[in-house]
Order: sequence, then C-alpha cells, then structure tokens
Amino acid sequence: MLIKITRDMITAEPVIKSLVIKEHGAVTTFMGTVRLHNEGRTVDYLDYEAYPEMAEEQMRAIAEEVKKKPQVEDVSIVHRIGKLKVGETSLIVAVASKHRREGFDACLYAVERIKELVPIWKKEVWNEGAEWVRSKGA
Amino acid sequence: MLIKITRDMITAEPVIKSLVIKEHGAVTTFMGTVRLHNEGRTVDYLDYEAYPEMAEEQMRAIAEEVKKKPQVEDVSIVHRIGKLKVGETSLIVAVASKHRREGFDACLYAVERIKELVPIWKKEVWNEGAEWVRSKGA
Amino acid sequence: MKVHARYFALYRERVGKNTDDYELPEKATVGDLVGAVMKRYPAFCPNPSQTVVAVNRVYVDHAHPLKNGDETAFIPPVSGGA
Amino acid sequence: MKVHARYFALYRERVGKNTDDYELPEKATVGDLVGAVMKRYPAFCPNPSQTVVAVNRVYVDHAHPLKNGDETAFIPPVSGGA
Repeated sequence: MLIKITRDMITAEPVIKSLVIKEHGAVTTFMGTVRLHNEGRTVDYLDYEAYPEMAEEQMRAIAEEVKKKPQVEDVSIVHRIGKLKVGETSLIVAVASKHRREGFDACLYAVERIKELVPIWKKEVWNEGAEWVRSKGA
Repeated sequence: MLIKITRDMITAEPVIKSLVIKEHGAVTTFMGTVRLHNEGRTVDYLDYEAYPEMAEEQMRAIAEEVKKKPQVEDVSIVHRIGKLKVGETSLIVAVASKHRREGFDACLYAVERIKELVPIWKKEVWNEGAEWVRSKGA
Repeated sequence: MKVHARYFALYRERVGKNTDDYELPEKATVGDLVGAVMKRYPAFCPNPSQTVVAVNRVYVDHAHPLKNGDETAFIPPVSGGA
Repeated sequence: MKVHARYFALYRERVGKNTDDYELPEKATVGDLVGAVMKRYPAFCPNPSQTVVAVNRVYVDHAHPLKNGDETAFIPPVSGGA
C-alpha cells in the first residue's frame, strides 16, 4: 500500500510495483489526466491544492476500506498537486485483486470515494480567468 | 493503438504510452497476472501458446470494436506468450476515455472479449502434471 | 480557549490568509467557531450552517465540542481526483 | 483441391504435429475437412460437430465452403488473457 501526495510527475509503474500481492490474478489501474476542454472552456492549466496531512489520512482510510472488500489484495493511491498541464496525470489508483471484476469495481469505487472525501481542490485556469472547480460528485 | 503478442516480459508503462489521446480524461489499465493457486492446485508455471497471426488480428478487431464505444479514445492490447511464472503478467489492456466510468466498462469488456475470441491457450503446469486450461468464459 | 484555524482554496482566497487563531469561550462548538469566523470575515461563506469543518483532520458536524489547542480546517467543496 | 491445416494446443498434442495437408474433393466444406481429420486421427476430438475451425484466420461454421490453398486451423477452447 502506497499512499502519497506529491508535486512531481507521476507514472503508473511505481504505483503498480508498490502493491503487495500474495495471490495475484488482476491489477486494475486508473489514471486521471487533465482534460483540454471542460464545460466549453479551453483549459490552460490546473492548480491543485491540498490539506496534505488530512488528505493523506483520508486516502489511507479509503485504501484500507477498499482493501477489506472481497477478493481485493492491496490498494495504492497517489495524487499529484501543484500546477498540471493538459495531458498530465493528477491521480493514480492501483488495485490488486484475485479476479478481474472485483478489481474493476474496487478501483472505480476508490476513485469515487477520493473525489468525495479527500481535501484536495483544483483551480481551473484558462486564458480569461480562473475558477475553483466544484466536483460533480461520485 | 498498440496490438502485440510477445515472448518478452510486459509492463504497463509502454502500453499506456502507446495510447493516442486527443481529449484526455481517464486511462484505465488491466493487467492479468499468473496466480499461484488455481482450482486447489499450486501452479508451477503457465505455458501460453498462440496462433499468432490470427490472435493479433482478433486483438485488433476487439480494440477497434471497443474504440467505437462512446467516450472511448483509444485501446491498446498486449499479450505475452511462452512460459510465465507466478506473478508475471500475461495480458495488459489499456483504454483512454473522456470519463472514467466508460473507461472501466470498456476495459473490462475488452478483457472479456479477449478471453472469448483470441486464439491463445494456456497450459497449467504443476508438480504432478500439466493440463490445457479451458476458459470459464467471460 | 484558543483554537487554530486553517483555510483552503476558495476560503483561503476569501480571507486572504492561510491560518488564524480564535479565542473562544469554554464549551464552544464548531458552530460557535463558524460564527466567530463569519463575524471576522462576513463574506467568508454564503451558507455558514453548511460549511464543512474538520477538527484534528477528521470531518465533524457543527455540534462537535472544541477543546483548547484543536486544529480546525475549513473545507470548501473538494474537487480532487481526475 | 489441397488445404493446409494447423493444429494448436490440445489438438497439436493429440495429433503429434503442427500442420498437415489434406486433399479434398471440389466443393468440400469445413465439415468435410473435419471428417477427414477424424478419419486420419480418430482420437482427435470427442465432439467433431462442435470443433471450432478458422479459415484464413477467420472463424467459420462447418458449412463454409473450402477452396484450394486455404489455411485452416483447429481451435480448441481458448484460454488466453489472465
């Protein structure tokens, strides 16, 4: 289980490698990347801010909750903060499970819990302004 | 779109990097790894055999089919064949989509189509014997 | 008693600073703290009864009793993830 | 006419080779080919009418007409993926 908030670029491989696996079977990974368009605006960049200590605690609590689901072996969550350009990755969630369907369900559930609970905020900056984004929820 | 059958070790990063993305949003990745236990037996290794030309054509057809789904941007599929030890990765499917739910659905669907259609066979080798595995289907 | 307050994102921009300290009467609740913040920064939040607050990094409701030295945080709607 | 046959996995092990050629009458179908294989290798398949066959890398049914030079393949139940 790797839980991390970082200002550096993030890639899938170290997150997948961090999973502690006894039984193997399936690894499901989700990566959220910055979109060029949002609600009709062309995004220049996003600026992510966190309450880092609490965000890490919440991420860990979500990972522990998801890890208790049937078939799930381990969960890792890494979130990048700071300025992110279009196409860069803000979030990586990796789930090891014994079978694939439970892995997909667990990974999607983890992403939805993160968007709901973790104190991280993104400000969308485009050429004519900037705005804190309100999550549309899970 | 990367479609490949290989005897070499496979990792997620090059498969994810192969995705051609215009709109970004989400990348969902599935990795199938060799399990230590299957139906009560302790697996020594698996030996994957393919009808390589047809398997690649089928994988490409599945990727093209999945790419046509709403929100899906690109799909890559890589399958390893030959002898694989416990914990090694046999299959990687990566899907780029505009939103996460469609990405998860498309990735799971692609894996199920692969297991149903692609002419690849695995032989399970354990300490007291060996057997061609019959897929339990999608 | 004295509690420490942290502001994030939209709230941080509205108050123009990251942190504050508040002197509150004994037995004050989170609701009382929200009242004190609104008094100091009337434009802080249009819907103070809905403001999400964490105490010592845990989400709590407005009836939650505060104690001296607590770290409180004002959490605007979150938007992490993808 | 002559068609080329490829055997994989379980079928390959049962016949002890990767490939064969079959000489078939004009207008022969995949079903006729399956019959010829069963004649050459009686233990090939317990359920010949269910045998999955590809012609030139495409799955076909047993009524599919063959032509000279076709590459046929006998496809035991697949088990790729995870």
